[in-house]
Amino acid sequence: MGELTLGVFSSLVGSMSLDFSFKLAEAGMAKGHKVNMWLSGNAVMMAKKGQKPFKDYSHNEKLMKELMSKGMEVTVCEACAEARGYHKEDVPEGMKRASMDWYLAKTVKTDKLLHIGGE
Amino acid sequence: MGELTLGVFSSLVGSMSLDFSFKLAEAGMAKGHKVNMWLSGNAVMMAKKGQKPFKDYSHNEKLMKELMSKGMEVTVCEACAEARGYHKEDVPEGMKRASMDWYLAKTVKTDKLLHIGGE
Amino acid sequence: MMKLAVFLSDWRRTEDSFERMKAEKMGVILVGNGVYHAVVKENGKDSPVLSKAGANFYVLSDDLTTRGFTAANVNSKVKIVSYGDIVDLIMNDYEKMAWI
Amino acid sequence: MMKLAVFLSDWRRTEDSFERMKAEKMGVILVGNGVYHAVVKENGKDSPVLSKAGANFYVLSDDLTTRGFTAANVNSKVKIVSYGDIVDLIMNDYEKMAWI
Amino acid sequence: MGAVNLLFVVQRPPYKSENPRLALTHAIASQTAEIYMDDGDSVVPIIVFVGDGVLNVVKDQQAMKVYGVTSTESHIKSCLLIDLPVWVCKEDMTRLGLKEENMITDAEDMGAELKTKFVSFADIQKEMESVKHLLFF
Amino acid sequence: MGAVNLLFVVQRPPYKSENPRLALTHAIASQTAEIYMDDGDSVVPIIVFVGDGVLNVVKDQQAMKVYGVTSTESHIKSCLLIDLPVWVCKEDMTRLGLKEENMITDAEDMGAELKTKFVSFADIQKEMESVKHLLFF
Repeated sequence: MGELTLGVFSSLVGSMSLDFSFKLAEAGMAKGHKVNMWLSGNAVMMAKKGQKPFKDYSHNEKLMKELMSKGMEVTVCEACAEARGYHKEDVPEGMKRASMDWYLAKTVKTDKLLHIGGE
Repeated sequence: MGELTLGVFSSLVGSMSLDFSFKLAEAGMAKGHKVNMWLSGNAVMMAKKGQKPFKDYSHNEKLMKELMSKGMEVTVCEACAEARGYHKEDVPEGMKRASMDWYLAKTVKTDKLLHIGGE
Repeated sequence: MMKLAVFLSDWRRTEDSFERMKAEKMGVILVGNGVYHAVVKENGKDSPVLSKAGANFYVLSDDLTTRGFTAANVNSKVKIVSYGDIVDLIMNDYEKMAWI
Repeated sequence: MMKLAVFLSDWRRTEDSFERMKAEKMGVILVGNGVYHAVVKENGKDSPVLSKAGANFYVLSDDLTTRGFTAANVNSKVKIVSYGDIVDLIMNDYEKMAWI
Repeated sequence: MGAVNLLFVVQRPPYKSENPRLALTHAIASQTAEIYMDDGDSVVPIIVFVGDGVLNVVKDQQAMKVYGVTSTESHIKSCLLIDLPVWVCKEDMTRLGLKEENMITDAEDMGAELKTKFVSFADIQKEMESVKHLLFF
Repeated sequence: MGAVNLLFVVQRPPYKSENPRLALTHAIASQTAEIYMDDGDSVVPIIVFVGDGVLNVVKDQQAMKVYGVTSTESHIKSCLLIDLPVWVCKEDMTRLGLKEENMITDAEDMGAELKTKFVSFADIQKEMESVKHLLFF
């Protein structure tokens, strides 16, 4: 079994790249891989808890929490979060906040990196 | 003097269309026009107070507040905000939350509409 | 017919309504990355945007300088404007706006 | 040379690195709006993406059906895959990924 | 003011960006806008799909089943249900190889009487000229 | 693991999206990543600008003066200052009519020794082949 790191930079609602990333993470973990996720740029929108699960909008909080409870590491970019007004107390349980160097360090040991850089 | 309504749908950090919109609103008000602003989609990111003014990120909260204090009406899409986890208590002072019909109604009396629909 | 101001805020365009739209009076206002249409000559040629027949072209000065370009780089077809000028174009010169 | 998986998530493409990149083994994985490359024939022609020489093409089934398309619409050059299959492509078949 | 006509123009494909969906939900909101308006005023929207935007109107979208998100199809049908005109550019359908049989033509399953109208760009141009405001998404 | 090479590829113009800036700030973060790594491990990034991404390297950007936001130019110079290689694709510059005199060639004003390198796409291809991971922005 291997280790897969996903770097995601897309907004919660919009390109659906976050939806893609969580479903890919789910499939990876189902196959026994370790999955790490770095959320930066507009993807730090995941770092605000209490998102209402309306059917008209992408909603990934539930799946993310489920995957974190099964061992997925999720870390969000601290500066990107603060610039958007998301503070420590906004973070969903289990999620970490760190500087970008956390992500850079992950690239060393991970077997594969899928970096989704755009919106 | 006329009335100008801006509808904006772009994220706080990214396309800089929000930066454009606030500077255009400022210029419009300087010329004596009434300016209204509707923020929907990812532009509801303006509805989260306490954004840190880092130099590496767009920061529009200060200018927005200044313009609101001079009479600009700013209303954000309530559902778009809740889907992103922004609640009533997150709203910066002076900003209103409403359904999309608020914006539709504004198009009736406004002289000009600049609708910035994309990211 | 109508008086239409079209805002272009991107450099690469994937939609083609712009080519098909007609107006008695058309203003093309280049803002954001749309300013590249005023200053970049890809393979030595003007941007196809500038060949829109009968249109008046404007470029936002602030968005030019933000990107490292100046008046000296701007195509002679295009008039350099300020935020205040854009307000006047919207409020006085055109009836409808299309940010495409 | 390398084993490279390229992810395309958009229909209109404005970058041109894809055409220039070479790999000993290349997989092109169509996800999101990239699935249109597998099903839409603009002006009766296959998407230029599918002419990338020597590449293996994959399309994500879930993203096809989300958009109203089915296996019956998919170009015969392209293999339909699941999320699990994409995991296997990443972990077993390719060394490096480029989401362009 | 009386009735003010608005043209919602969707020019991008669905799902890659939120705006086609927001075009539909904003157009539908015209139904309830009267609470903010004077007596006798109203907004009358038309929604048109042009360019790659016609891809929004492809039928049998499974977004709810796959991603748990309302499909663009469902919103288009909601428009038809409230008699909000939905127009699709024929030339762009032809260019992308889409036939009427591939498209959402009605919302009879929801009890809607109005049907999707397949029009030429010239018809859309005329509508652009006649409305008060344009809203490009 | 030792030193792991990363290639940051910027293919979009500046300001319309956050990602060129994020490419630069993430690459710069390699400097402090050792706190999360085992002794002897390190990440060694190169940042390359290709396609329309070369527009990020046009000099004299006034983003701070106009919008109060750090310019992409300033981030590029920060890379040079910490000896992080900055490469720009020559063929794409030629296509867009940009000459070296239009570009950020150094950060001497900040005391940097490293200079921007103008390379062919073939050089970039070689680098793609040699690094462990690719990060396209």
